[in-house]
Amino acid sequence: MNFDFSPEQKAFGQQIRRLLERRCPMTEVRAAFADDVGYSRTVWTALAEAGFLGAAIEGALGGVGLGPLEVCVGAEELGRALAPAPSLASAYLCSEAIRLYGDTTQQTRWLGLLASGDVIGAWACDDGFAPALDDLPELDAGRLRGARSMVLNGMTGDVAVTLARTVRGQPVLALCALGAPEVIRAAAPTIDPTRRAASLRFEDAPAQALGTAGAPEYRRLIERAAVYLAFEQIGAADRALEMARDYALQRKSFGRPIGSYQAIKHKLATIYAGNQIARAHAYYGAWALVADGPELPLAAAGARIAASEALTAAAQENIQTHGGLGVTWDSDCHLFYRRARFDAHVLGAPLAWKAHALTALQVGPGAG
Amino acid sequence: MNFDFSPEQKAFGQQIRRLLERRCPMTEVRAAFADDVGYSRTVWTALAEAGFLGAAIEGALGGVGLGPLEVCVGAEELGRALAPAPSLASAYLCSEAIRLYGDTTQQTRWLGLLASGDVIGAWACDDGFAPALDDLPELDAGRLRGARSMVLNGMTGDVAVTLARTVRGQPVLALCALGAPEVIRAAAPTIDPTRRAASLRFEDAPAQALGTAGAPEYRRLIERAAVYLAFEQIGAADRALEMARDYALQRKSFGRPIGSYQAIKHKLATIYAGNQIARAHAYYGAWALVADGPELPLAAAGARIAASEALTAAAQENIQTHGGLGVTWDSDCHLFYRRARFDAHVLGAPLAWKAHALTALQVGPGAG
Amino acid sequence: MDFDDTPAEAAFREEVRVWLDSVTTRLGPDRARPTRRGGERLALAREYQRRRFERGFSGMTLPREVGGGGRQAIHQIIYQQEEAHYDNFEVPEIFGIGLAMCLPTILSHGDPAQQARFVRPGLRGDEIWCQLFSEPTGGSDAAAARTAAVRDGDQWVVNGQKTWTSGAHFADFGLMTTRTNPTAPKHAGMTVFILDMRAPGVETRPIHQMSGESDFNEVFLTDVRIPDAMRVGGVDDGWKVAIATLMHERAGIGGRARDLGWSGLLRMALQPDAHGRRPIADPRVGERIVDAWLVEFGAQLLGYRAMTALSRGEQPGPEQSVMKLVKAPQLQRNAYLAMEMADAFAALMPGTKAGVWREVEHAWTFGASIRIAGGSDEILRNIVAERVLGLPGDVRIDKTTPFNQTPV
Amino acid sequence: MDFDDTPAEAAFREEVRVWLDSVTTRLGPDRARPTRRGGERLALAREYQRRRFERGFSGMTLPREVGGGGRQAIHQIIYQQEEAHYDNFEVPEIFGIGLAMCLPTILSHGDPAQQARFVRPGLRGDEIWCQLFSEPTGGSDAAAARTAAVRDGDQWVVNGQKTWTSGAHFADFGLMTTRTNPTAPKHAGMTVFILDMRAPGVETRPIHQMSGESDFNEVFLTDVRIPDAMRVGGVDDGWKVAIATLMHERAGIGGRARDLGWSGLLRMALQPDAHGRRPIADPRVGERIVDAWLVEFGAQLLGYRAMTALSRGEQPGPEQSVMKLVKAPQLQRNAYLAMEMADAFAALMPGTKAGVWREVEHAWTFGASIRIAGGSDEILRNIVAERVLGLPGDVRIDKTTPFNQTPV
Repeated sequence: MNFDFSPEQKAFGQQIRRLLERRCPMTEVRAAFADDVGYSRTVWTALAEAGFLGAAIEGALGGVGLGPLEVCVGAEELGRALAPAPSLASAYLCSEAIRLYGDTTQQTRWLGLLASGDVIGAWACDDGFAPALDDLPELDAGRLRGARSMVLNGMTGDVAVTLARTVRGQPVLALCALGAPEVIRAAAPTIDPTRRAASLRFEDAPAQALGTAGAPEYRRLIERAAVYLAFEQIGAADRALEMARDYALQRKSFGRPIGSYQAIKHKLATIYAGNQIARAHAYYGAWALVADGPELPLAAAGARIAASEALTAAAQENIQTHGGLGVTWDSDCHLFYRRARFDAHVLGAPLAWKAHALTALQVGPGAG
Repeated sequence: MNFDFSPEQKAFGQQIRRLLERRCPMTEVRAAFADDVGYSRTVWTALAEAGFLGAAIEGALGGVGLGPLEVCVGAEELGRALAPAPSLASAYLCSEAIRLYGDTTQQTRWLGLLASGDVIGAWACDDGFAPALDDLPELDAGRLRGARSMVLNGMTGDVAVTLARTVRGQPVLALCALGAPEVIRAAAPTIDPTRRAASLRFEDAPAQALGTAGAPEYRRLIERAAVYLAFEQIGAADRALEMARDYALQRKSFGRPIGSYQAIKHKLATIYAGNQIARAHAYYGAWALVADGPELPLAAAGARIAASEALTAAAQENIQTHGGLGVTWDSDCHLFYRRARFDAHVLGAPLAWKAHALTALQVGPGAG
Repeated sequence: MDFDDTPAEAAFREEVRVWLDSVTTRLGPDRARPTRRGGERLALAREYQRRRFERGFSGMTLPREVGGGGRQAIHQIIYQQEEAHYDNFEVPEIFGIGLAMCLPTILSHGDPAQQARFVRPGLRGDEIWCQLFSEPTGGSDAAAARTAAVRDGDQWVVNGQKTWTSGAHFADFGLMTTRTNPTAPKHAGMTVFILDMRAPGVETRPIHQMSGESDFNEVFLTDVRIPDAMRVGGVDDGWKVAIATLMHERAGIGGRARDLGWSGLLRMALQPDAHGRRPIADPRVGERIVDAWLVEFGAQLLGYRAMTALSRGEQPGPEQSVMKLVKAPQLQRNAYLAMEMADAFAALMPGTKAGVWREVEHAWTFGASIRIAGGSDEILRNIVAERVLGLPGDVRIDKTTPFNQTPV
Repeated sequence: MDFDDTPAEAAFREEVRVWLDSVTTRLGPDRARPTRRGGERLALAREYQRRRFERGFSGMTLPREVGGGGRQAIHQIIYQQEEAHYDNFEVPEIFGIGLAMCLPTILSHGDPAQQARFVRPGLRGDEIWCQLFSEPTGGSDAAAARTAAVRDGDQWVVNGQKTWTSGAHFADFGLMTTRTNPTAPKHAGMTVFILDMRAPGVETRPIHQMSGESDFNEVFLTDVRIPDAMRVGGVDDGWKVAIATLMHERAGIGGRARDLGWSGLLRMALQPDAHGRRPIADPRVGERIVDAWLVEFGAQLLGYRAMTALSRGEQPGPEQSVMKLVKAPQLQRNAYLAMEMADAFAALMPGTKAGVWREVEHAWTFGASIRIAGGSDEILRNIVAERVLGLPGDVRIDKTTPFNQTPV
């Protein structure tokens, strides 16, 4: 039984943590919150240099050649720091799509640039697990035509992956460079300004099919990203709990620390339990992601639902523990509160994932 | 604004309370729990004498000529005492069915005996709001043929009301005296031995249509009974909360009353809030029951769901507050725990009623 | 049992309606109110409040002799119910604290000179009041005031900081708790004053909430001089005065009719998406809407129970605390459900569903705030447990310890 | 990251399996165990336990010198995992308390004579142990023992009452807390003894639980004489001993694999009723099954985390407390959901669905019990808050007050 990361993987996580403690204080998060692009170039470059962006990409293609588990431990640290970094679409979705399903030319062209942070990947989130063909842009003869309303990193990204349909009505994954004049972008405000999106119109923009990937691969990518994102979520949930704990130790009411009242103690103990359960599911998701077998759908759902519930509860009760201070703009509480909702929704909301989980429980291999 | 019972109605409730305090201590409940019939004849007779069983029945027919609101305030006291009395099927369902939908002959024959407690009414609970015709016994030429698996008071009852179908496939309410040899009864164990049931086979048993009542009237009767039962439930919920409160005041742990710990204080405050919300819904149900208008379906659903949730929580956390003692046979806690589940299920379980409520929210008159 | 007015109540309701029709305009079906800003907003509110006063609808339950309406609490509620359908010039937001909390306190605990000076002008809308009790280190404990008032002849010199003060930036006067004896236990060393908000040394700064709005202020007090004549109640005897003020507060806080509720959620759930799918088709959504209704309508019914008591001239029970306790977290859950219905696209609501989003965002941020303001969930559970169920108070060391030795 | 045994662990697992095959029988797919009663039950259990001892699988983590297995905690877990598939003659129920709690305590805190007298016979299955800590007025506070032990020469005279004692009616010995100095603060006046359960004055009565079963006993002690040689640890120094015993307890309590879980619920949900309707068609039922899975499988995964620590020879974290905290209330919710699927007919389950009902009823009653036993929900939250999050302990007056002046 070795249900844990290896010492080397943990050390990698520690390295990312120290880097973010140095480069990504909350002032950096707030700066990104308010600026035009919604992310910190400093942080992004540092993450590239630390090998995080290329962790899962093999060395020959410009990556670091570690693996998905390193991405998981690193993601936890990004979440903990509330890092204003376009990690979700660029590292967990776009890079993974090209790495797993791109042809050699596509991999050679993009992966090194994605690993170095010189290129930011974007991802169209419009579609659920049963994409509606009518919604998809059409990919024909190397040109993409149509619209997407929810493209993560749509403004800042250099290359996007989206579902498209062929002229024969087949869903395929398409890869499209965003700098082309045939791509019309418009920023789409989000509920967490440290995670940005755009709506895109492709007016016969040059694009290619991503290998032979279609709807099943699209779904698989979402499931993988759900695990990576779950690690960001549990990192953020732990941080929110620590904020609440620290405040409860320091803040006095009626002559004693509010953390000495059972109302607060038990609230935070309950959050802790939820975070631990979420962490266990995330670890299992990480295992399933590497095993890449039939366990992934259920494991990803478990990781995603548990992490979303944990961060929702932690962010919400962190505010409650902070009292009046917690609802002010100057407090960091609301940054977690926003992130909690964004992350819980962006790849599909909890009710949708609970439906996925139920299906997997009925058809998939037994849970554990 | 007069959203309350009248002083006279409250006095009627107080009278029932005092009577039950005298005649129905928990020893009486436990005796019924263990005996053959599952109810206390003493209590039943006393309730008849106090005018509870005939409260809604007019004087000319042998009743007391008060009204449904008196039944409500009385029912709360029955619930509070966990009275081992066949009130639900006899007073809230069978009597009401005959009172509202029976012809004069039926009313004259039965209502006085039901009001005096000399006759116990039974009620077949097999059917939901959309009864399946195939399940119903057939009523043809004054004879009833078929089976019912869940007849409340099926063993002790003298007369039963059940849905049946005519030879033309119409659902009708049928009235059937149970003493006839063509009625074969078998006790059906329940999860609360102070509420008994039986399965019945009707082998061409003499029976009559209850006036012209069919499926809509059946539904209306269930909705009315849901309100009466909600009053029993809030009575029981308040009593369970008081038990927990009293124990929390008296029991010490780590040198102080367990009721001085916020874990217990806040738990009981939460129960109190739930009981109050349930009480408000039950009162609205009582109003709608008397108004007898289009508000009843939603009001009954609100009363039933809120009361079921309140008693479930109160009974469950009463055990928890009592600690080890709470899970023993000798403690009264489990009697409430059983009653909570029986009452929550017998007229249809919470999920079913939430579905009714949703329908009513969409089609009915605005809530309030 | 009925929901009807008594004949006298019905007559009063009609009186109110006729009068409202004569002085202001009925709102449209969306109940949207005109937005006004700055000086115009205050001037119109003062004007409307003066008319209310002249008609006897200001300070409804205060005695006629001091300028009040001389009526019962039920009349106040009927008045509010009716006025909710009209443009009220934001009088509740601007004058509410004075009318509901400060002026009644001055009437019960102020001296005759203070009553003569302040009650009538306050009721007439000439002067706006705010309440200066909360402090940065105080939290839920109104007795934790650290703002120091030191006697200097006929005056007091005040230094300290107040927070969460609504309307401080436009108020004329404030009712303020101070610490006058730091060596006494906390409840025995407080004194209450009337503060002239324009006195030198009073500085007001807005608090930015997470929603981006600023409904509250911090008030900094630096060597502010207050005449002893502005002291309300005895020296070091201010806790009694503060409690009287706070008794009026809780009734006023809670969800508002315009907050995202079950009917708004149902409306969203019936709205088809681009593919004609409606969220209501998912019974899990339906169940949550029913849960929202159970809480919201249940709380509304509890309100009717309180009104029934008022209508009989009785004191209502703990309904207000219970209503707030159940409604506040429900508002937060309602926001979550509204987002759930948008699935992934909830992330984009500020842009794509701007109209709906305003309502959802408010429920999301205000839902978090209202679980804290005016008695947090935790404080309310304590209140219910102690005052209603009779359970023991928390172990307290601060009641007997000298204030300046209590941990901060 | 994997769920595999290390090669050494795999070899041990194989060893265990081979041995089990040689001494007992593998259970069928329903994992039903033979039911045995009274003397036969105890005799077979003793026999099987003796074989475990001889093979070195009794007291797995205790030193070989005293008769234990001399292995690591991970071996104990592997052994339990494998034995779960076999008829174990109820050894865990009968000998578990002795093996896991009493004998390790005697080994760490008993004197050499006690160790020589008790450890080996206990491990070999010759003697059965019970634990006598809980008292009627004690609740969650193991230091609240009131059972008095008064010295009389070389003996102690014991009077009092213990409760919630598993196996007291068939145990040979019991480890017991007593009060030897009632004027000292509660933790400073306790002494622990080994009680001969057949000594005059020891009377055992079963406790009837709400389920109708009797898994526990009350033990009444009237002028029971215990030789001083049976004292474990110093006079008045028993808290230290008791704590050592309790440290072993929590690990052993919690849901069992056979409790109604998500898979049982799913099976019920897939079962069509007479009209061919399956509960799973209602997404509200499906959602609750997923919720049950999230908790149950999450707790199982937490167990793997603890095992990983053990496998490395490290101390596990607070996983056990968290597992119990989330699983116990879930079991109660699972029972409710099972009943919900039967709708109105849940009221008749004892008759109509006897097979299913046994499982549901157990979840319903045991779910309520397990939220209390072995660390209640409230105590576990305190433990997590204080030991893991570092929040302050509750305000305690009983730590310094003389025991006989502490409120009861």
